[in-house]
Amino acid sequence: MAEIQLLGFFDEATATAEGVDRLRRAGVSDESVSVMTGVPYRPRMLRRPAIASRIATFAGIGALVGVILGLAVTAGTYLLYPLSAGGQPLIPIPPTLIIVFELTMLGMMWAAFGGFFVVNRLPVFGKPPFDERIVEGLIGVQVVVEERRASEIEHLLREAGASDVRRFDQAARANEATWMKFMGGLGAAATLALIAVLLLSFEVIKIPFPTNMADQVSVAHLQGPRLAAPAEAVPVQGPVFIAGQPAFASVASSPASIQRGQVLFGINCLMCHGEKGQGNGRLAAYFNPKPADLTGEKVRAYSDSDIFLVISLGRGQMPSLAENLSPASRWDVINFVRSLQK
Amino acid sequence: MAEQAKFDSPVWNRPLPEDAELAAQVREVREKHLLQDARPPREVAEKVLGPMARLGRVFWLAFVVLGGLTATWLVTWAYQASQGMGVTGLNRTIMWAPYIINFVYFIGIGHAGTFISAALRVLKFDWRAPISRAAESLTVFALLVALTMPLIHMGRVWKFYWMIPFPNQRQLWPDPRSPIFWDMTAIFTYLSCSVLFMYLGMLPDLAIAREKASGWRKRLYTALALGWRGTEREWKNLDTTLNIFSYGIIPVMFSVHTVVAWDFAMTLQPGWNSSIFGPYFVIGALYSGVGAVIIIMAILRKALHLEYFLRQEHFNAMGKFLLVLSFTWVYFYFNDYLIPWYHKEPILTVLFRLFSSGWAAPFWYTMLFANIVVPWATLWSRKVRSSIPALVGVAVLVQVGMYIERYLIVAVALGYPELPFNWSVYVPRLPEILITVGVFGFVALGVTVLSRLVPIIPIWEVVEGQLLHGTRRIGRAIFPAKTEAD
Amino acid sequence: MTERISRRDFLRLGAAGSATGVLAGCTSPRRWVVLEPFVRPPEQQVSGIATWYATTCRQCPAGCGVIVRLMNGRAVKLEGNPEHPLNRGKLCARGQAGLQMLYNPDRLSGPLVQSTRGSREFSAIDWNEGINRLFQTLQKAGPAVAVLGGATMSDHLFDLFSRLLAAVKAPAPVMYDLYTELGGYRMLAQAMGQVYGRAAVPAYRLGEADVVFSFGAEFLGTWTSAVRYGVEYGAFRSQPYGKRGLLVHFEPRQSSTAVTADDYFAIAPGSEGLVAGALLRLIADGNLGLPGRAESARGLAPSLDVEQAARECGIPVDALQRWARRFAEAEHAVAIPGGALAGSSNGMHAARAIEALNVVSGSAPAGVNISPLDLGLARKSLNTFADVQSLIARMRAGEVQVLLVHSANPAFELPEAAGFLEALAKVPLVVSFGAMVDETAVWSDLILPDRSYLESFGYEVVSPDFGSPVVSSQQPVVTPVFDAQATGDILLTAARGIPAAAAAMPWDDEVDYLSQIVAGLPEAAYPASTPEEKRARFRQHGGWWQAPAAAAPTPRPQPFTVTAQRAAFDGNESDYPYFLHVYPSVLLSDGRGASLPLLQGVPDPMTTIAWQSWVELHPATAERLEIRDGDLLRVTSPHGEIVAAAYVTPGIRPDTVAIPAGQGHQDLGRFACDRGSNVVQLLGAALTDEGGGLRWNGVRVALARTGKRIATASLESKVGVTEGLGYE
Amino acid sequence: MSELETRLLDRGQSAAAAPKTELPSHKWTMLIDLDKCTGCNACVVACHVENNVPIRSEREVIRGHGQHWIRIERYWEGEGDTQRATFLPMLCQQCSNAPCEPVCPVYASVHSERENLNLQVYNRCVGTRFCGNNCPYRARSFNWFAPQFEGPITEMLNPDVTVRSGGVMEKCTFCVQRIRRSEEDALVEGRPLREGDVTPACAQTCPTSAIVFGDRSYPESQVARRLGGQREFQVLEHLGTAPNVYYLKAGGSDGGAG
Repeated sequence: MAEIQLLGFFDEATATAEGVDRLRRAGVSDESVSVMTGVPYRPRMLRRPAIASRIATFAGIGALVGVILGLAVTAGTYLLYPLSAGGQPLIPIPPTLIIVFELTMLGMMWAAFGGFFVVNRLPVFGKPPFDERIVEGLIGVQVVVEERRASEIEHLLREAGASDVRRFDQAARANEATWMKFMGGLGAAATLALIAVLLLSFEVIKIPFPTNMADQVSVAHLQGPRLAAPAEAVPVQGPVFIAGQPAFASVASSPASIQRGQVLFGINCLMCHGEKGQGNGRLAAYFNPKPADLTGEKVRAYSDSDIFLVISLGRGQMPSLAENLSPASRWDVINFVRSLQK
Repeated sequence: MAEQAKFDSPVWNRPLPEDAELAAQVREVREKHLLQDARPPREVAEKVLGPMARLGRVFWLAFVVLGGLTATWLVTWAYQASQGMGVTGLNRTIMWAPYIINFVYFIGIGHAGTFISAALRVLKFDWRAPISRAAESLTVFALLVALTMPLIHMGRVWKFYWMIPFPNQRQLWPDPRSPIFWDMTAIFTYLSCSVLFMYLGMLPDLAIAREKASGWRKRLYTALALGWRGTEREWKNLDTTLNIFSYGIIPVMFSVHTVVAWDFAMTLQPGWNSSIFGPYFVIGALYSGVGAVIIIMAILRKALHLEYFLRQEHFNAMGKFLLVLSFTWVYFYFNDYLIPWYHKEPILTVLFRLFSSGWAAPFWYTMLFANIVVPWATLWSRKVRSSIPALVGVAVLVQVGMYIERYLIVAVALGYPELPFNWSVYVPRLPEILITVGVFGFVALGVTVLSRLVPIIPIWEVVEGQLLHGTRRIGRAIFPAKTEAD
Repeated sequence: MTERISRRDFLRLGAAGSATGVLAGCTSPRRWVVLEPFVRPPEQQVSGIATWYATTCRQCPAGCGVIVRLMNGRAVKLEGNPEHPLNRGKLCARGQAGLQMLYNPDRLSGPLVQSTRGSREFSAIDWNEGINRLFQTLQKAGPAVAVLGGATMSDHLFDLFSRLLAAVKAPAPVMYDLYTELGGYRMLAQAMGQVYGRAAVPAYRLGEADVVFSFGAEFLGTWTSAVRYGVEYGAFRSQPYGKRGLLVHFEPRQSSTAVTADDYFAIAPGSEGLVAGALLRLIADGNLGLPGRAESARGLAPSLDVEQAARECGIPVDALQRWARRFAEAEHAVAIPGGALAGSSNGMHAARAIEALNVVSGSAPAGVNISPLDLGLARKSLNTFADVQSLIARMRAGEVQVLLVHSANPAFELPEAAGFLEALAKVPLVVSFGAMVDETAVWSDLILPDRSYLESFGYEVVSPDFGSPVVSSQQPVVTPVFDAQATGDILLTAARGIPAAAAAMPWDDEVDYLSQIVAGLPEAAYPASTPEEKRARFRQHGGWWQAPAAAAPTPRPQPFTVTAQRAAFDGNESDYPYFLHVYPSVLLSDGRGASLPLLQGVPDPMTTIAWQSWVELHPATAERLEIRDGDLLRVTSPHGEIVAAAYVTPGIRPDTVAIPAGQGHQDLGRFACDRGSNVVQLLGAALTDEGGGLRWNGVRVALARTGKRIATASLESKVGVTEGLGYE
Repeated sequence: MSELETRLLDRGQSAAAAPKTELPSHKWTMLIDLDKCTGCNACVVACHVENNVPIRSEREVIRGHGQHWIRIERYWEGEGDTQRATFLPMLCQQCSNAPCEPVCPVYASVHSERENLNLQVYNRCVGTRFCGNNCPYRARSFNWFAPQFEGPITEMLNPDVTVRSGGVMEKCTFCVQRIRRSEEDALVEGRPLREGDVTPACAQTCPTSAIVFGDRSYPESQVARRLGGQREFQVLEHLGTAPNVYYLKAGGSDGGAG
C-alpha cells in the first residue's frame, strides 16, 4: 500500500489550525502530520499536540561527563605528578572547583549541541518535502497518507484555506542510513585525528623542530677535542709524579676496589684495550701500533706506579685519562688490570 | 507576481485603522518600533540578504586595509617570535603588559555579545533581536584574538601545546593550580560555546539564505543549513537547546572574566591582589563590550543599510544600558580605590599618588573623563542616546577609557613592586604597537567578512517578534503590545 | 684497515667519557639533556670530574691565590685558594672575572707589526721573525733600552727584565701604572719608610680592632688588597664575645667603604691630613684615652686650630671630639691612610699625620717589619710619576732606542700633559707585550702578545704583606688558547744573542728559571724535601708560605714630624667651581677590566650603572645647573675636557664631582672601545709636594651641559630608591 | 636503571651502592649578614660565571633587560646631607610558600620538599612570565633574547649548568649543581653530607663572609646556630612567602659566630 506525501501551504495560523483540525477529524493521525514554518509558531497556535524535547537529557549527561573530566584533569594530574608548588596541598580544592565548573558547563553545552544534531538527525540527507515558500512566510502542512486518500486530503486542505498543495512521492524523505554513515564517518575521522595528534605528541612522528636547550653550548666542549693538561703544571689534587718517588696514594687491592675498577675500565679503557684487556677493543683496529695487551708480559713487568703514570700522562697514542679518572679511581683500574693478569 | 500577492497574509500586512488620528498614531508606533513595523518575511529577508551580497567598493577597500593590518599583525608576531620577546618594551620588572592589556580588553569586548544574546534572551528583552548576531560575531572574533594574546606573549610560543592537557611524550600535564590553566579552560569553554550558540541561532536564517541565494553562496548555505526545514520538532529542539545555552553561557561568561581578573588577583603584586577584582573586571568587561557593540551596530547599519532593523530605539536602549554599566563600574572602581586608600598601605599610596599627581596622571584623568564624566554627563539625555553619532562618540570614549584603565592596571601598577629598587615604567615599542593595531584590524576584518557571509540580522527572530507584537488601543491612544507566547 | 682514526677523532670518543654513552655507541652530550630534561632540571645531573689548579690572580697587583676548576681542559671557574694566606679562599669581582682575560675573543693570536704607528693596520708575522726583530734591535741599541711595566707584571718577569737591562747597562725598568697611582702604593710605601724605616705597602690588621678610621681608603672596594681587607672586615665586624668594631670613614664621596662605615664624614677633598691632625690635637690637648696616648699624641700633634680645621674639613667639632675620644680610649684603634692621599699635593703630610694616629694607638701596620725575611728572589718595586717623567725625558732626548711595554697602558693611563705620545715618536722601536690591542699597542711597532696569567708561569711576592711573606705561585692551568708566547721565554731567547745578558740569564726557559728560584726558598708550611718535590708542591699549593709565626715583630716608629698642610688645586674657584674626585672603578679598576664583558655588564655598586661612565653630582649641584641623570656634561679642567653623562647622587659633597677611572678606551677590544670617557684627560702632570707622585687629586673642574642626553644603563629605579615609599 | 644508579655508575660505583631508601632531606638556608655586606659585587660576578648567566649589552641594560641571579640593591636612608646608602643583596629567596610556583601552568617552577628548594626547570618553561610577575622580590630574570657568548667565551661555560635559551625564565638555584655534586661525592664515599660540603658560588667568594650557606636542619651548622637572633629578618616577611634566605640587620654583631 503506497503512501504519498502532501504539502499544503497556508497563509496564516488560523487557517492552518483549521486544516489540522479537519485532518484529525478525517482520521489522519497526529503522527502523520507535520508542520513546517519559517517562524517558530507554537504548536498551540496551530492546534498541534505539544512536543517534548529530549535535549535536556543530553545536556544532563554531558554535564556529568564534564564533572568527571574536570575531576580527572585536576585530581588526576595531582596524583600522577605529585609535584609540590607554592606550599599548597597536593590536591588543592579551590582551583579544582574552578576547573570542574568550567568543564561541567563545557560538557553540558557541547552535549546539548550534539543532542540537537542527533535528535533532529541533522544534517538531513535525501530530499524530504520542502518548498521555498515556507521561508517566505507560508505555513506548510505535511501529511503522509495512503495514495488512495490523496485527493480527498488535498481537497480537505484546500477547503481549510490552503493556497496550494504539492504532492511528493515516497522517495522524498530524509535518508537516515546515510545520516548514520555520516556520523560514523565523523567519529572515525575524529578518532583518526586523535591518533594522529597522539603520534605527534608522543613524538612517534617527530617534527624536526629545534628544541633549543637540547643542543647545549655549555657541554659542547665536552664533545670537542680534549685539551692536553698544561705541561709542568701541578693540579691541586697533587703531582702525578715526583722524581725519585713512587706514584702517590695507592689504593690497596680489594674486591670492592676491583669491582669499581671493572666499571671504570668498562667506561674508559674497554673500547681500545678490549673486555679482557688483551688489546683487542672495538677501536683497536684503527690504531697502529695496536693498543697494548694489558695481560701481556710487558705490562705484567710494569710496576703499579708505571701503569699509574701511563694512565695519568698518556703514552704514545693513548691520551691522558687524568680528567676521567680521579687518582683513587686510577688505582682501582690498576687493581682491576692486575686481577686480569692472574 | 500575481501569485505572490497571495502569500502576503494579513499577519505581515496589518491594515491601518480607518480613523485618521489613530492611523497616525499607529504609523508613529510602527516607525519607532521594529517589531511593530511588520513586513512580509520575504521582504525582511531581502533587506538582509540583498545588501549582504552586494560587495561594493567600500567593502573591498575595507577588506584590503583590514587585511593589511591583519597581515601586519602576523608578520610582526613572526618577527617577535624569531627575535625574542626583547623586541618589546617589556623589562625585568614589567614582564606583562601590551599583550595582556589587549587580552583583557578583547575578552571584555567578547562579553557583550553573549550578554546581549543570552542574558536578554533569558530575560525576554525582545528588542535585542536585531542586535544579537552582530554582537555574537564580535564576541567570536574578539575571543579569537584574546586567545592568541597569551600565545603572542609567550617566550617560547612554539611550545604552547605544553599548556594543553593532552597525553604526550613529556609525560607531564599542565598544572591545574595555575590561573593560566583556569583561563584557558574558561576561554575555551566560552569561545567554543559562543561559536556553537551563534551557529545554532543562525540555522533557520541559513535555510532562508539557502532558498534565496544562487551560485557559490547557494552551495555554501546549503551545506551550512544542514537541511533545516523548520518542522515543529526542529523548532522545539532549537528552542530548548538555545535555552540551555543561554542559561549555561551566562555563568561561563561571568567566570571567564573573573578568571581573567584572578590572573592578577592571585599574585602578590600591590594593586593587583584585590578581592573585588573578579566582579570589577566582569562589569568593566560588559561596560567596554556594550560600548563596542554600539560602535559595531552603527557601522553595520551604515555599511549594510540596516536602517530598517537598527532604529533609534535600539541605540537608546543600548545607551541606557551603557549608563547603568557605567554606574556599576564606578561603584566597583571606587570600592577598589577606597579601601587601600583608607588603609594607607604604603605601596598603594605610591600608586595613588602616581595616578593623582604623578606621570600617570594624564592617563588616569583621561580615563576618569572618558569612563565617568562623559557618560554621566550625556547618557541621561534621550536626545544623546538616540543620536547615533553622539552615542557612538561616547562609546568610542568608553573604549579609550577602558583601554587606559587596563593599561593602568596591567602596565603601570606592575611597575611598582614592593622593593622600590625595581620600580619601572613600561614604554611600548613598535612591535607591540603594530600587533595591537593589527589585531584591531583583524577583529574588524572578521566582523566585516562575516557580515557579508551570513545574515548578520537574525531574520527569523525579527519575524517572530513581529508576529508576536501588535498594538493595543486604550481609549484614544495606541500602544505597542506584546504577546507572551511562552 | 689501513685508514687510521685521527687523534682528534679518538679524543672525541675518549672525551665523551661516560660509560653508557660509549658502550651504547652513541657519544653525545645530548644524553644529558635528551633523556630526562622535560621532567627535571638538568642541574640534577652532574657529569665528569673536575681538575683544580692553583695559581695567582693577576687582575690587580695584590696577588691573591686562586684555584681554577677545569672540565675537559677548559677553565670554567675561578675561586679563591683556601690555603692561600692572603685571601683565604675568597675572591673579588675582578678576580672572579679573570676567565674572560683568558677566553677574551679580542685576544691576539700571533705577533703583529704595524708599519705606521696609530694606523691600526697590523700585519701578522711569525714568532721567529717577531723575536728576531726584537733581538736585532736590542743588539744594536746597547744601553738605550727602556722598559715600562705595570704593577701586575709578575715578579719573575720583572726579574728577567731587570737582569736584561742591567746586563746592557740600561736604567732599571720603570714600573708605574694608574691603578697603583690611584691606590697610592708608592706614596704610602714612602710614608711608611719615613715613619717605620721600611718602604712597603702597609697592611692593617682589622680583625681585633675596636675602632678603625679610614681616611679615603676604599679598602673594601679597590685599595691594595680589597679581598684580604674584606676578610679582615668580616672578622672585624663579628669578633669574639659579641664585640663589633666601629668603622669611621672620611672621604668626599660615599664609596662602598663609606656605605658600610658606622659613621661617615664627607670631608673636603685633600683635607684628610687636617682631620688626622685635628684628631691628634684633640687627643693631645684633651688628655684623652688610655694612659700614654695623650703624651704620645702631644709629641706628634701639629699646631692647628681645631675649630678652623673642622670647618675646613666639613666635620662638626663635637663629632671630631667624640671620635677622638673613642679612638684614644680604644684598645685597638687603627687609622688607614687611603689611596686618595697620593694624589693630593699634601699627601705625604697627610699620610704621616694619619700614621701618627697609629703610632699613638700603638697599632702599626704589618708589612713594614724592619728586617724582612730574605727569600733570595727579586720583587718589583714601583716607581713614581717623577721616574716616568724622567723616562719620558730620556725618550724625548732620543736616549731610548727600544721601549718595551708590558702590563701597562701608558697611552691610556698617563695624562696628556705628561707628553708620553710625543716622546714616543722619538723612539725607533716600540714593542708591546699586550695580549690585546690596547691604546699603547696602537702606538707601537711590534706586538708580541704575552700569554694571559692563566696560561703562564711566574711567581709573585705578595704585597701588601699581612705579617709573613708569601710567594704566590703562578702556573698555566690550560694549554694556551691563543697563539701567544710567554714574554719570559722571549726575553731569554733574545738574551742568548747578547753575551752580557746571556751570562746574567743562563736559563733554558722561564720554567727552568722558576725551578731554581723555588728550590732556593726556605722550608714552607707544607712538607717538601727534594727540590723536585718543592717545585711540585709549590705549584700544587699555589705558592710558598710559612706556618704563621707566633708574633710578628712590631715595627718601631722612627722620629718624624707631623705638619698640617692645605692641599693645592689647579684652576681657580670662579672658573672651575668643583673639585674633581677621581677614583678607580670597583669593577674596571683603572681601565684594564674594561675589556671583560663580565665587569662591564655588572652594575657598579654605588650607581648600579653598567657599561657606561658617569659624573657623580650632588642633587643641589644638579638643581642649580638644571642637570638630570643622563645629561651629557662637558667637564672642563685647566688641562683638558671630557664629555660624560651626569648621575645625580646624594653620596657626594655639593662642591665636588666624582668620575671613575676605567672607561673611555679607544681600543682594548670590542667590549671596551668607544664607551664613556677617560677621566685621566682632565689631569695635569704636576707633582705632589713630596715624593714625586702625580697630583691627580688636585684639579678643579667646570661643568656645562651639552644639551644632549643618553639613557642611563642602570639597574636601579632612580625614583624608587630616592623617593621610595615616601613614608620612611 | 634508576637515576641514582646511573649517576653512581658514572662515578665508578656499581649500582649496588645506591641507597635503597630515600635520599636524606635538607633545609638549605642562606644567611646574609648585612653588617658585613660591602656591596663589592664579587657574588654577582661569581654567580654569572658559575651559572652561565649571560651578560647583557648596554642597549639591553638600558631597556631593563639586565640579567643577574643576584644583585646588590642600593637604597638611600636618611634625609638631605645625612643620606647614606645601604646595600641589600637580592636573590631568589627560595620561598617555602613560593608565589611563583603555583602560577606556572607547565610545572616549570616547582618545589623540592626534600631539599627545601624552589626549582626552575628550564626545559619545561614556555615563557609565560607569570612567575616573574608574581615574585615580590623580582628575583627572576627572563631571557628576553637568546644568550650570546662570543667566540672562546663559550669555553668557560660551566658544563654542569644548562645555558638557557631565549624565552625562558631563570633564577638563582642555590647552585643546585654543587649540591648535587656534593651529594654524590658523599654517596660515593658512603657518608652523610657534612657542614661546608656545599657552598654556592656567591657564598664561596664573599670576601667578608657576609653570605653563609648551610643546612638548617643540622643543628651544628653555622646557619642553624646563627638563626633566631635579634638582628634576623626576612625581606617582605609580611607577605607570608616564608623565604629560606635570612638577613641579619646591619649595625650589630652576633659575636664570634661569623
